[in-house]
Amino acid sequence: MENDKNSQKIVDYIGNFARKHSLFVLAYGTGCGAIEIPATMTSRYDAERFGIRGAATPRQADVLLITGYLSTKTLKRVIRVYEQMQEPKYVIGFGSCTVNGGMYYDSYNTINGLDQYIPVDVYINGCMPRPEAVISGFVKLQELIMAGKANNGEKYRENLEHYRSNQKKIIKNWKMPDYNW
Amino acid sequence: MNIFFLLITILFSGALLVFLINKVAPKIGGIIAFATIALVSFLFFTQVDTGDTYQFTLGEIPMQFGVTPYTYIFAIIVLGLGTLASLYSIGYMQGKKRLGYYYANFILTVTGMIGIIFSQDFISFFIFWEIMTWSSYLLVIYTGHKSQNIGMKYMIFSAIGAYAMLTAIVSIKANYGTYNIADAIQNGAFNFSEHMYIPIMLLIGFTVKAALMPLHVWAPNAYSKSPMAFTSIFSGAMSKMGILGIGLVLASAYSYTDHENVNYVVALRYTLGWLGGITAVMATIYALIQTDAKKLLAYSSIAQLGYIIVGLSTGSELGVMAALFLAIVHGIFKGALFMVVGAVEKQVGTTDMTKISGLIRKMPFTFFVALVSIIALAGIPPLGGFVGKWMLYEALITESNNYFLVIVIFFSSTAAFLYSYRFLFGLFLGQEEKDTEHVKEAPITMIIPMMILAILLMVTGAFPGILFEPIAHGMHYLGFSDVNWDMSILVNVWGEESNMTYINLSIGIVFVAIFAFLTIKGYKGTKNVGTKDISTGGEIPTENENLTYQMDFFKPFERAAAPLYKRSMNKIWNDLGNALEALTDFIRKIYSGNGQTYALFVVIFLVILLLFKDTLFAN
Amino acid sequence: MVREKETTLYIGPQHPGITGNMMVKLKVQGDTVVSAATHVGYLHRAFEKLIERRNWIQAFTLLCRFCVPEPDPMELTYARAVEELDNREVPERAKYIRVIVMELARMQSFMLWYAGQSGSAGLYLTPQWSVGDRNYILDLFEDLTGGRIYHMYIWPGGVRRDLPEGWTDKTLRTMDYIEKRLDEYNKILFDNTIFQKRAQGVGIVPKDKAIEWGVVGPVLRGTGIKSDVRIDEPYEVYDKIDFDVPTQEGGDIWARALVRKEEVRQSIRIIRQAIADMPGGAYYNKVSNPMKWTVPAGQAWAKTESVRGEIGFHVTSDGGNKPYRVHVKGAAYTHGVTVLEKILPGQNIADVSFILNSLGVCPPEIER
Amino acid sequence: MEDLGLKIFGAILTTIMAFTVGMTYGGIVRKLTARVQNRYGPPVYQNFLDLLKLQSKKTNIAHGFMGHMAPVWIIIAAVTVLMFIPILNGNLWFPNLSFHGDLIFLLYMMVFGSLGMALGAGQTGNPNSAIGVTRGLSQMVGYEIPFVLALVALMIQFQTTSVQDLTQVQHETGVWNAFANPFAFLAALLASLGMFRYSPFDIVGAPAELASGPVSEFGGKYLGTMMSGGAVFAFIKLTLYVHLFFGGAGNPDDSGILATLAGIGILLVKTFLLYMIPVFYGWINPRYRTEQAIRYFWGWPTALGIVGVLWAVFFN
Amino acid sequence: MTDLVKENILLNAVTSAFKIEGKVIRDRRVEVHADKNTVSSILLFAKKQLGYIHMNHMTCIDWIEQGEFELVYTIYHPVDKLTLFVKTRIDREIPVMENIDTIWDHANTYEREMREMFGIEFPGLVGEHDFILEDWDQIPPMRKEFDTHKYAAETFYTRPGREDAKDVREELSKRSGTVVPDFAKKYSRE
Repeated sequence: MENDKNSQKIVDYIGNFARKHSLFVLAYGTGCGAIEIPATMTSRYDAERFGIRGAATPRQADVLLITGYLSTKTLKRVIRVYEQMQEPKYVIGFGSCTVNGGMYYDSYNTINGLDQYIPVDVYINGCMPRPEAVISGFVKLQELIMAGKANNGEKYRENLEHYRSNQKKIIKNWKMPDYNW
Repeated sequence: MNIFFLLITILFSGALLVFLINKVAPKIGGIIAFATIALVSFLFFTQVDTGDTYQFTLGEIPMQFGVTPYTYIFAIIVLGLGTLASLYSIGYMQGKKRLGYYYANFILTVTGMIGIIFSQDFISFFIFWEIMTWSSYLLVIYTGHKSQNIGMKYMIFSAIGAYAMLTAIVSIKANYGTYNIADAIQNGAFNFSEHMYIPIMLLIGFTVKAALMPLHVWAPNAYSKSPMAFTSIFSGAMSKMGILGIGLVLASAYSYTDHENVNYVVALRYTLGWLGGITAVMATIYALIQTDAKKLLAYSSIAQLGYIIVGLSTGSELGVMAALFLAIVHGIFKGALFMVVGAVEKQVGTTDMTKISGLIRKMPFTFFVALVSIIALAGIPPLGGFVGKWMLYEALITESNNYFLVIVIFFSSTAAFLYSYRFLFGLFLGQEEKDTEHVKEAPITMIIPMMILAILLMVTGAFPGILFEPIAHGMHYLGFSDVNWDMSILVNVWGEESNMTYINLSIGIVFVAIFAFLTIKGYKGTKNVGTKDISTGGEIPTENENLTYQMDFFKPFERAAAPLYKRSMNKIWNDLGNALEALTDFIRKIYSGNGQTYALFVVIFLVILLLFKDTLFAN
Repeated sequence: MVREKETTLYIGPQHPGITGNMMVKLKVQGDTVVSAATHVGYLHRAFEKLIERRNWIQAFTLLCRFCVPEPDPMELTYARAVEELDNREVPERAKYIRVIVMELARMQSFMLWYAGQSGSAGLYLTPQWSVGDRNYILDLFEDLTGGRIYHMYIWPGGVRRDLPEGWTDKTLRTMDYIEKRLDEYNKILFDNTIFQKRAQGVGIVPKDKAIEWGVVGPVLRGTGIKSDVRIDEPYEVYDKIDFDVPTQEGGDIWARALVRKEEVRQSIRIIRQAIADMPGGAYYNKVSNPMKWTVPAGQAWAKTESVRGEIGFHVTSDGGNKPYRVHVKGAAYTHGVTVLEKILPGQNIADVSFILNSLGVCPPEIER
Repeated sequence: MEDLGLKIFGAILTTIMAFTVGMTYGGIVRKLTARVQNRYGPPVYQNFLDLLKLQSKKTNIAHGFMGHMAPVWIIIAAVTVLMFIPILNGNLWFPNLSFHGDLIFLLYMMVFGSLGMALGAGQTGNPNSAIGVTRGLSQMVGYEIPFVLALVALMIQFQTTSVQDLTQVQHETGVWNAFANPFAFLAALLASLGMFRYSPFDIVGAPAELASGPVSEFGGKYLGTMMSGGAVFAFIKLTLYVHLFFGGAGNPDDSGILATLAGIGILLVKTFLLYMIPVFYGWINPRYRTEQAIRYFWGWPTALGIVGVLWAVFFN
Repeated sequence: MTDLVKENILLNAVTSAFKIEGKVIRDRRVEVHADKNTVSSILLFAKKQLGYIHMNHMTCIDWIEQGEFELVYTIYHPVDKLTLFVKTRIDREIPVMENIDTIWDHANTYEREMREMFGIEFPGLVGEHDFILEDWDQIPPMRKEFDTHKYAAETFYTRPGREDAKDVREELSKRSGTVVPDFAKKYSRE
């Protein structure tokens, strides 16, 4: 599918506009970065201005915030949750440890480099990123959505084998049910 | 030969034939039973007109058969449901034992009910009443020893009812010199001027069958323990025999009572109304804590009968009409629901809702029938159940001064949503588990009657006038003044209406539009997934973990309504129930505990009454 | 396999009601919990293993990440353990600064607890207020240390830098503001009868079992037992400061809430006193080259009162430039597993998240 | 046929209006809530964006036929009920079908949607959904009692069961039913707190307890459709209350464009003010447990309702 | 400093009852060294007789060179405010230790963690084997011989450019072209 701005139909434009301004963030604090999420959502920073609000279950969510390092145990849950989300879906990697392991680069239980396992739209670096950084990350995501470039859900589905092989390298006992897709 | 005799003879000989043929070819027993009842229905609806009568004498007692417009209403229920239930029995009883016993008693029960409808004198009425009781008792204990106790309880209560009825009949003869029902009414047997006990005794007799509190104790177990194919007419049609009697007595009381005695009637109305209301509430809140689908439906039946009695007790046109309409519709949907449970029992092997779940994909047609029936049961538009409920409420609000009864009924019917959902969820929704993987849809002979009933519910919702017509005739017969009815418009006395055509139209249009929209839109991206693919917080449940919420379904409600469960119910049920249980035990010590002795006992009692009627009931 | 009778309900790891990335697996019958099992490990970063690969000072970057809602007590406890091993004196001024930092940390953590507690009860107004107001305390931290959440400010031998100019005034102003706001919070949450109805008699930690189960901190004080490391084993300058340790009877959520409500007032009182009494002088007993610093062999056990209760560090040194073994015991270690599993059965599903918040279960503290 | 055309036009117009108003009210509430919480808040039209986004999701999951049907049922119930309530008293533009259904019908029709939702939620097999549904149904038994008491009080006081007639009575006498029978009004008002499901009665989808309850498994177009249904329902409840207790809106004698617009304006003002009551109450209250919520409704609201019925019987 | 009266009384009480070594570390801290078989009786004695009803902590230290695990039980007296350490050493090759979760319920958690992290077996310990880790098939990770860096490098994807033990200042100065000042150099790694 072409994703040039020129080839976007008016429907896509409207759809992207709505998607951009309505980002439901899955309530999943995977790591310590979750501590800045309340601050981002509440009065001083107020992410709801941008249409960002929480969603309780993956079915309703658009954005998966990986708030920091992922332990292998959490990775398994994250994959499951990510696969239960509905397209278009976005992933924001939050904090340096999602980029390259950060200070946990030598830990036996945390992954280094989130995008090997699930596609990441935006990385926000810092440890931990301030609410301003979080919001700027979201704004970046909004720009990508508007440009029609945030289609990682499809990418994941198309390159499922690649991601699966990477995931299976880490998760030793792959007991995932096969109804995931 | 007279048509009435012909019908009764066909039924009796059908019963005999089924019983005998069972030794030779057990498989065709069901077909014969179905054929018999179907033939009788056909003959009845084509050959019999209301007003036909036939008189004859049995010994010295003059007897009369006939069909009044009023009993015609009940004939519809009995024959319609009887035919479908016998068809359903073919599939349901397949592979079970003692088929001859079952079908013979099944036909006999229908015979009893038809006989009751035909009877225009008290003697034949009572005889058929006893045939009905007796054969149904034999079916309650069909499953064997476990149900003996339950059957006993049923019998004891039936006996109480029978004695009360018999006493009333004999004293009618003694005081008014007639066995003829119409004559007795004309002579003012029910007019509360003197012998007030006569209508009350009769009512006691009838309320036992109609399972009105406090005489309902037998019902939950008897309904749930008999074969489901039978329960569908047991609850759907046979309980209506009680309603038939109550309606007759009450209507006569309203019509023939003098002004000076009207207070008694009012008191009776209030008593019956509140008893009906309390029955409805209590049975409802007990229905919603049941885990067995059969028992849930059994309690629900009691509650629904409570509404009908409330309707009758209003004594107003709309109220009685609502009651009779509800009686028919209840017959339809409760018959269908018991058939649904029977299908589930047959296919899965249990009806314990904590053990089964997620049958919707396995048994889609059964689910459809259950859904339609439950919507009717809950009184949600646009099905037949709503029509009845609507008229009942309007009657209570517009034509009775009993405003708080409205609230009681409303409470009960709102709480009915709870058990309705429990029923649907317990059997059909929730997780699809491995242990029900082998389940298939019920056989076609079971599906057809259920489907017919479901369609009937929709038709009665769209065109309630179909049923209003016979009901209106019946009410004219009972002495109610001109009854307003329209094919598909419900009107109350204040002139407000609910137009079923518009309601159906609106629902239909929106349904088509939205369903099409949802189905077409994003068709490619829409996926149907299994019930294991749910968000469990990212965890993957292991196989032995139970993800269906089944135990103590309405715990919060139970907690909120704890006083209702504790105080009143414990007092009324336990004291009464235990006392009656004790009575059961006591009587069992005296008698051997089977139906024959009971029959003998009733006959002896009858003989004694007849012999000593002059001394006992002399003026 | 036979299907279980009770319904399994996963509270977490992805669940709005969980207090971090952990999972409480409930078996429920009706809406009553029959049994509960805590599952942790979703946040396991192997800190204790990693610290063995870092030298004594580098460990601080990891330490503060032990428990996100309240990183400072971790630093302080570790610093005190190392100081004990190294026999390092701490200047008086640093002790006062540490007390202020600790109490500020307690306050910001209280704000978070407050948000969680009222949020899990379904009141969404006060969480917004308190998390918003928490930013003012974080601003103070930012002025002082340069970081909002992770400070790495307390070092063995003192604190990393002196108070910035005007910081004390700003702190006092913030205290005044927050004190005023606390009254408003109380009106909304603690005076609310619905909250009282929800909280009273729910999640009871029995008094006779409390100490045996290893309950500490406000939870223990909520059962009526006066136990506070700041009083029992005064560290820094807590023995020179006048403050009360509130206790409540009952052991339920309400008692714990009242204890915390009073505690934050005491924190303000402590901060005001500490600022008033603060001596001048050095703030840091310097380690000459922290990167090459060795600590004498030995073992030390230090404990500190955090907002959730006692935090203990067991630090072992083999005389090298890296810690030989650091073992952390947070309050949630017992609260989140043993106590939770013991008090959840019999409770309502509606109260699970409520109890989790009230016990102050913080999963990274359990698995580290 | 001209009449039919007008009717269809009126029906479509009503639906669009109800949807727009419901969604906008939701947006305004979000904004106001944000302001109370010391925030700037999302734009007023945020709900429309959310809806648009949900409808433009590319993949959707249904857990079977009932899951697919649940939103349909909700919309059916919403639109059907909407058709049967008078939007403006006696106005020619929006008569819809308001003469062909009365209060009892409306009460039952409103349950239709809940039942569909419940069935859809049930089929997903998520225990949270089932628990949410049981809570919702239990709570419904709670608030329906005072609500029906209030309605019965009105019906017997004015000897009519039609919403249209009740409005007309208020228009003629000039006395709002809220003052004609204050007890019934209070009972209905307290019951409305449960009906709108704001705190402390938001036990159905209590996030911290049940994820999001019945809608846990619904996303994309299904959730979006449900949202639209919910918006229409909010408008319905408000309009119904306004017509029952606040004298309704619109002038039955004048169906000119100006009068109609004025009527709509009055309706909007009244409904908005009414909507603020549960919202205000919700801002400052935590959530009840289910049994506490039910007990609450069976306490004072029911007592008030009974007084209302007695008032209607004895003082009129 | 106080004269450590209470501490010495405690030390005497424990050492004389069990004939074991011990010492007063400082005020409020007393440690005793026990044989692994007597630990549970010491703990029970301390809990029942001396009133050390609160168990603060329980830890394990891997002394790989001696081939031993050292277990430290930290128990606390809420009235006397004394802390008693009961230390014992067990063989690294046969890591079996008595289960004490009958004495303190929450010891269960510590023991499950130790079982997982050090591979110490506690006979009679209930609870799932996977406590923190999931499907772990290597040697228990907290043992000293387990090299976490090597394991991580082998298992996880490493983003190019990431190298261990680099000097941040030098890297920064290389990138920005500035010179590292002298005062900063003395804090550099080597």
